[in-house]
Amino acid sequence: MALTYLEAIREAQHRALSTDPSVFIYGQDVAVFGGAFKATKNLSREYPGRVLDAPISEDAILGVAIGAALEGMRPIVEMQFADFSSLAFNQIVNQAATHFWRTGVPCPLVVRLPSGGTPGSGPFHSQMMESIYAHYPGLVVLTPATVGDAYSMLLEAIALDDPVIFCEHKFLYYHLKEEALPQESLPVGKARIARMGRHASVVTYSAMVHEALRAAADLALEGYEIEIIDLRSVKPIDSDTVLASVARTGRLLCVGESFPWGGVCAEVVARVVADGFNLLDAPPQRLNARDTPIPYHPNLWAAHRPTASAIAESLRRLLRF
Amino acid sequence: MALTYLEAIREAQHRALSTDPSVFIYGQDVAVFGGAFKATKNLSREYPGRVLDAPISEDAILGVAIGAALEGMRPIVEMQFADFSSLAFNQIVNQAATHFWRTGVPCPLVVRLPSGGTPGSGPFHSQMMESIYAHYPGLVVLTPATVGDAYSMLLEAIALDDPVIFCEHKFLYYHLKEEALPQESLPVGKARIARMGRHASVVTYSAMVHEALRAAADLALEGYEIEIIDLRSVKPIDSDTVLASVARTGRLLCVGESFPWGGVCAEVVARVVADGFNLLDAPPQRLNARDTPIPYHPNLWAAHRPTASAIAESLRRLLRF
Amino acid sequence: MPEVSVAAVAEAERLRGAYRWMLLARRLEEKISSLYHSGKIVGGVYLGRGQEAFSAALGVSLWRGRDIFAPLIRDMAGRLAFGEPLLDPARTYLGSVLGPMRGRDGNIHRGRPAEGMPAMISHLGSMVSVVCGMLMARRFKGDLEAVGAACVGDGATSTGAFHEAVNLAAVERLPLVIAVANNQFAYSTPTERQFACRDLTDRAAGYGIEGHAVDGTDLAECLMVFEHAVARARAGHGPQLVVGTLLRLTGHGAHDDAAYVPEALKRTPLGRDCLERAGQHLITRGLATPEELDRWDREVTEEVRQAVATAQQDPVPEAAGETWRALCSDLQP
Amino acid sequence: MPEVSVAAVAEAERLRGAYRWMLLARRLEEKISSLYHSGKIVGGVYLGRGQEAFSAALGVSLWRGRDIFAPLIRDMAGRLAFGEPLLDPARTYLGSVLGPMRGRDGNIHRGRPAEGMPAMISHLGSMVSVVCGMLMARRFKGDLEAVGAACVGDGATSTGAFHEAVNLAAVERLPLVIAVANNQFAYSTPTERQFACRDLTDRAAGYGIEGHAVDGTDLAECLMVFEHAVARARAGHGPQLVVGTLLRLTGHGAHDDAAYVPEALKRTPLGRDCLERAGQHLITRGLATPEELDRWDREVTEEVRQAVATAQQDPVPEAAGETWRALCSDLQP
Ligand SMILES: Cc1ncc(C[n+]2csc(CCOP(=O)(O)OP(=O)(O)O)c2C)c(N)n1
Ligand SMILES: Cc1ncc(C[n+]2csc(CCOP(=O)(O)OP(=O)(O)O)c2C)c(N)n1
Ligand SMILES: [Mg+2]
Ligand SMILES: [Mg+2]
Repeated sequence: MALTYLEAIREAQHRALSTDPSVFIYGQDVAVFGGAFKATKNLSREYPGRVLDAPISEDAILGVAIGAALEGMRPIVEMQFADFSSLAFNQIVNQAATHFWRTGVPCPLVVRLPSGGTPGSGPFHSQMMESIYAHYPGLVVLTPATVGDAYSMLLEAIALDDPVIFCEHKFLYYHLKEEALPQESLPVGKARIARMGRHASVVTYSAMVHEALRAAADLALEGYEIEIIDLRSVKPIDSDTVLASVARTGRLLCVGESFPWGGVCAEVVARVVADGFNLLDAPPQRLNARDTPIPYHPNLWAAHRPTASAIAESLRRLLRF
Repeated sequence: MALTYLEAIREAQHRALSTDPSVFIYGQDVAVFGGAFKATKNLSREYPGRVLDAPISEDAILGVAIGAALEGMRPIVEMQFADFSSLAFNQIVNQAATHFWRTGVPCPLVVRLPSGGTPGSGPFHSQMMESIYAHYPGLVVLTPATVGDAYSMLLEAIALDDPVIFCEHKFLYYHLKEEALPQESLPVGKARIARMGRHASVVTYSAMVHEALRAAADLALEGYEIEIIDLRSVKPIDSDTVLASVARTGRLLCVGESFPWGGVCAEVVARVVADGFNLLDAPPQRLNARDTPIPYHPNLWAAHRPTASAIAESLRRLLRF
Repeated sequence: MPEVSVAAVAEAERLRGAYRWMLLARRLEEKISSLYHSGKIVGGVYLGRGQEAFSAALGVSLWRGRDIFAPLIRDMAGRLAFGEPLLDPARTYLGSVLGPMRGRDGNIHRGRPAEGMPAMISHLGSMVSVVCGMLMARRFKGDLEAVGAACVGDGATSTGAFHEAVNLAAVERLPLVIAVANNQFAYSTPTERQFACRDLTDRAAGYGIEGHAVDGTDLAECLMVFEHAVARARAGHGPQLVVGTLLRLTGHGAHDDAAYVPEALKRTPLGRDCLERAGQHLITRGLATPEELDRWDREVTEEVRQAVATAQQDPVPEAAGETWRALCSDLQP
Repeated sequence: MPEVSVAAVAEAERLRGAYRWMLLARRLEEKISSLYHSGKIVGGVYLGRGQEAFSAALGVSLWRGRDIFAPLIRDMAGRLAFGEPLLDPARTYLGSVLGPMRGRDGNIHRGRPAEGMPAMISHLGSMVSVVCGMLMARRFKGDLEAVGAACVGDGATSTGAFHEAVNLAAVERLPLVIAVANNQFAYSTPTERQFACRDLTDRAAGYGIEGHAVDGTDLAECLMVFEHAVARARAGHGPQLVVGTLLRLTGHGAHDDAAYVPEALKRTPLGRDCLERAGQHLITRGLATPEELDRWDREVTEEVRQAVATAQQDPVPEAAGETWRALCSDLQP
């Protein structure tokens, strides 16, 4: 009985609802319909009154989650697409993120963001927003890349006393399957070595982990052993694991699907050079999406985001240095 | 007749209104009242019908500016505080920023953001948002640090065919004075060497330029010549000027007032190490505000943002390396 | 032959014209839907089935080339009626690089902003204030006659963007027509989970604007109401809120079977097909013959066939040809 | 001595109680204002002068310790009436580290969210949905009795956040009281640049909720209306919109001379001082003697003096003592 990444997300919510009476789910079309991607399928039937359809009011949806969290609930908000969280931006970064620091009262909530590109989705149904939210103090930003992490990290997110932005990747929803849910898992805040290597380190997260793994497989044929670090959480970033990898390989490529200016890759590079400058045998490099909105046509989209072959190309340049 | 930074902003708007009939100003309390900071003082009287008070509707204010821009106008929007632009975030990053790329029709508008900390202003009247907007393709993000730049860059911003986020620093409004407005000025997109030096480069922008200059003056007493680069524009970033400076000094400290995760400083460091790795004699460093919301009490605020003495301290560490 | 007044002739022409746009939209969307199901469409498909009367009536009530029309996801009929070339939808749905968005954006997001038809972003409610800005620009430039129309659904009325824009339009007394197609659902969410007022026209007084309710399945009524609303807006009476009551006769998107729509609701008057009703109306009132309607059907079907055939021959976008520049000025990022 | 009914005694007590809170708020704010002008206040000062009746009436109508009260920038009277310790404002304005926000946030942003008084963020309209969420949490936990009140100004009604929250509250039929203090201005912007409806209560029908208009300068009327609205909300009749009409008898902030407020407007009934009116009312109806009012005045003035004196002795925040951690969990950023 193989489980997809999407089913793992549903299972995690199922388990949270069944074990913690303070959990509820709020979002557009999450109840009877089970959500635009079916991540909450059947949950409203199994947990009547705890999975509620919201009006098209992203600001108020977050406001509700925040208010409920202050009263001890643990709301899970589903945004229909990550891109629409731009309308809840104020409540997330100014209300949820600042609340504990300002008042001493925690604001435990999870915002699920169906993120990232899929062919034909265009500029407003493809965005990655982890770099925006991670900029703000007070938020935890998670970017699971595997079925197991989708499950265990979502459960951990719900249990955390801080507001969590949970960036799940739509491209992985149906593609990615695993045989069973994990019994154990790394804690939030720890990166994972997705593949061991010694010639270069690729630091990445979310769907790009899989592109990077494919690139590493290609380069293995050319005799290079590429280490792949899956950050898992982009705020906090596990600098130790990243630095340890760079210490082994001497070379760093950071890959992200989001826009190139600033963000996760810039942050990782800036940390590595500040604390591990002498570990580097070559200039650390970044590979991101292009600096334009995300194109709708699949031909353009495929050239907009980093792919296995683009990563392999960047790695070859890095290895030649 | 000395002119403040704030008066320069008013003068630039005055001049734009007088020379270009397609310019108008829209924002809360900008008309008779002349704006919360008086940046539009008297303009509604001098240009009747072209300086309009808006309701408390940041999303719609930006929508109006975008619609008007599509029809060939050149709106200047004043946000009462940069922090409230979080409510116009969607219109800015998804509508204004993407419009030219999607349709081929330009969207020339300027959003003036009274930015940055002043004592006692607290978490919601002190924010720097340049790192957020610069992340998005399609926006130009300007951060003037001098009276002359406040004037000339605002005029250039209005003339540009792209949407411009104009981050003016409230701490400079009244403090900063110059004898006359500039006749000539560097174009948008070019950084400025604010002080020449040879032992280390500080790359910074906005109010931090002045803190950095003070730190450099201190270090001069200790025998160090610190070069200060004022980025002026954080999107685009003038990498050439930055790299040329690092080539001269071999040492880089990047200073920003915004939150530490990601943003301008990470971007600058990542660019410098990618393209100028071999120019560096020491690990490049960053200095930002602390990773918490901006405190209200002046005692805390002073320790939250980088100051001349914190910059000097960072430089001393960097020089010792 | 009995004498007929000029007004009656004009009304007949408007009805016949609007009907033909409805028919064209219906046939085009049927074609797109079938192409979608055979995997030939690039991107998502959202259809206006059941909403053609409301949409077309608005489109024909506006002045082509002078007014502003901001369609939403179910406004194929209104777009065509307002003057969108048939090739625009054909090209965008089929992924041609010659469409107005050049493959960068698609389908319902297409527009021709320089010709009064903004290109929508997905975020519901966001286009209403853009139309306000366009109208304010017209006013600045001395054009006091142009009207702007913004289309939204029942669900979009819950957005902050919608509220801010309508309120602002009222303050500025803009010649804005807000067309709300209340099709009873926002995706799967029924109106009782979306708002609690008796009728969405009850909102008009709260904004200090004029409100109009209309049976959205009745073309003649839609035409009358929209012509009236547009005329009021044009005459300086400020924003006009027009709420059409109807039912979405299709899934939210082509991927959705709309199993959540109760059968009983489909059998109410809301569930009537506006296209059939309009055809009947034309025939009953003697404004068209069944043969004429059949002929139009053949004509529009052929128009659709040709547009699709052309679009299918078109070149597709190639990454190599892209500039990958989002800025319009020559600043180097 | 004439016989008096229990209800009359209770009403007298409510009026006297509310008046005393108004007086305390007025004297405290006068003190803060004078400290501000001598440079002793940390941060900005926004005063509720002229709005004490409206605010206090709401505060006393709620159940302390059970209900929820989300004040805004002019609700000193309501806060105190709802149970905020006098030391909270004193400490925040004077920058004590012992205030509820510990110097991290200040003044009007103070709150005690664990005791039903959320700490506002500046972004107007944003707190209304937070109260909705608190009420939904109460409902989840089986508390069907608690009422939540959210205060806003006329200007905040233009925000998308306000609209989304009120609409959502109506859909969920939450026991929410929305108190709109229409003080004729948002900073310098008069209501005619803010909305175009005849009266803000016209919005109620558009949300499908109950609306109440009240003369915000009349304490007795405010008390009656708020008690009624709170009771309706508590009894399950859904959200209640209460709009108080009054005038801000001060600048927007202590820095603002409000030169833009027309003199003529100040001389209308809107410009009456609610505190004076309430005092007169108590005396005229024989519910208090002038001597009593004077005594209360001396009492509250002394309370204010003591609170300020205490706060002035308090330690101030020191950077060295700060954790500089925004996360509550032990994750290491
Ligand atoms: C702000 C925002 N939130 C969510 C969505 C996702 N979404 C797309 S269409 C839709 C339903 C729209 O309902 P309605 O406004 O009634 O229009 P209809 O589809 O019925 O024509 C939703 C929720 C969106 N596009 N924008
Ligand atoms: C979203 C947002 N935009 C702008 C501001 C700046 N601002 C602070 S108070 C104020 C006026 C508020 O007016 P109103 O709601 O009528 O309340 P009043 O001050 O009259 O009590 C404005 C514009 C803000 N706080 N929030
Ligand atoms: Mg609908
Ligand atoms: Mg007001």
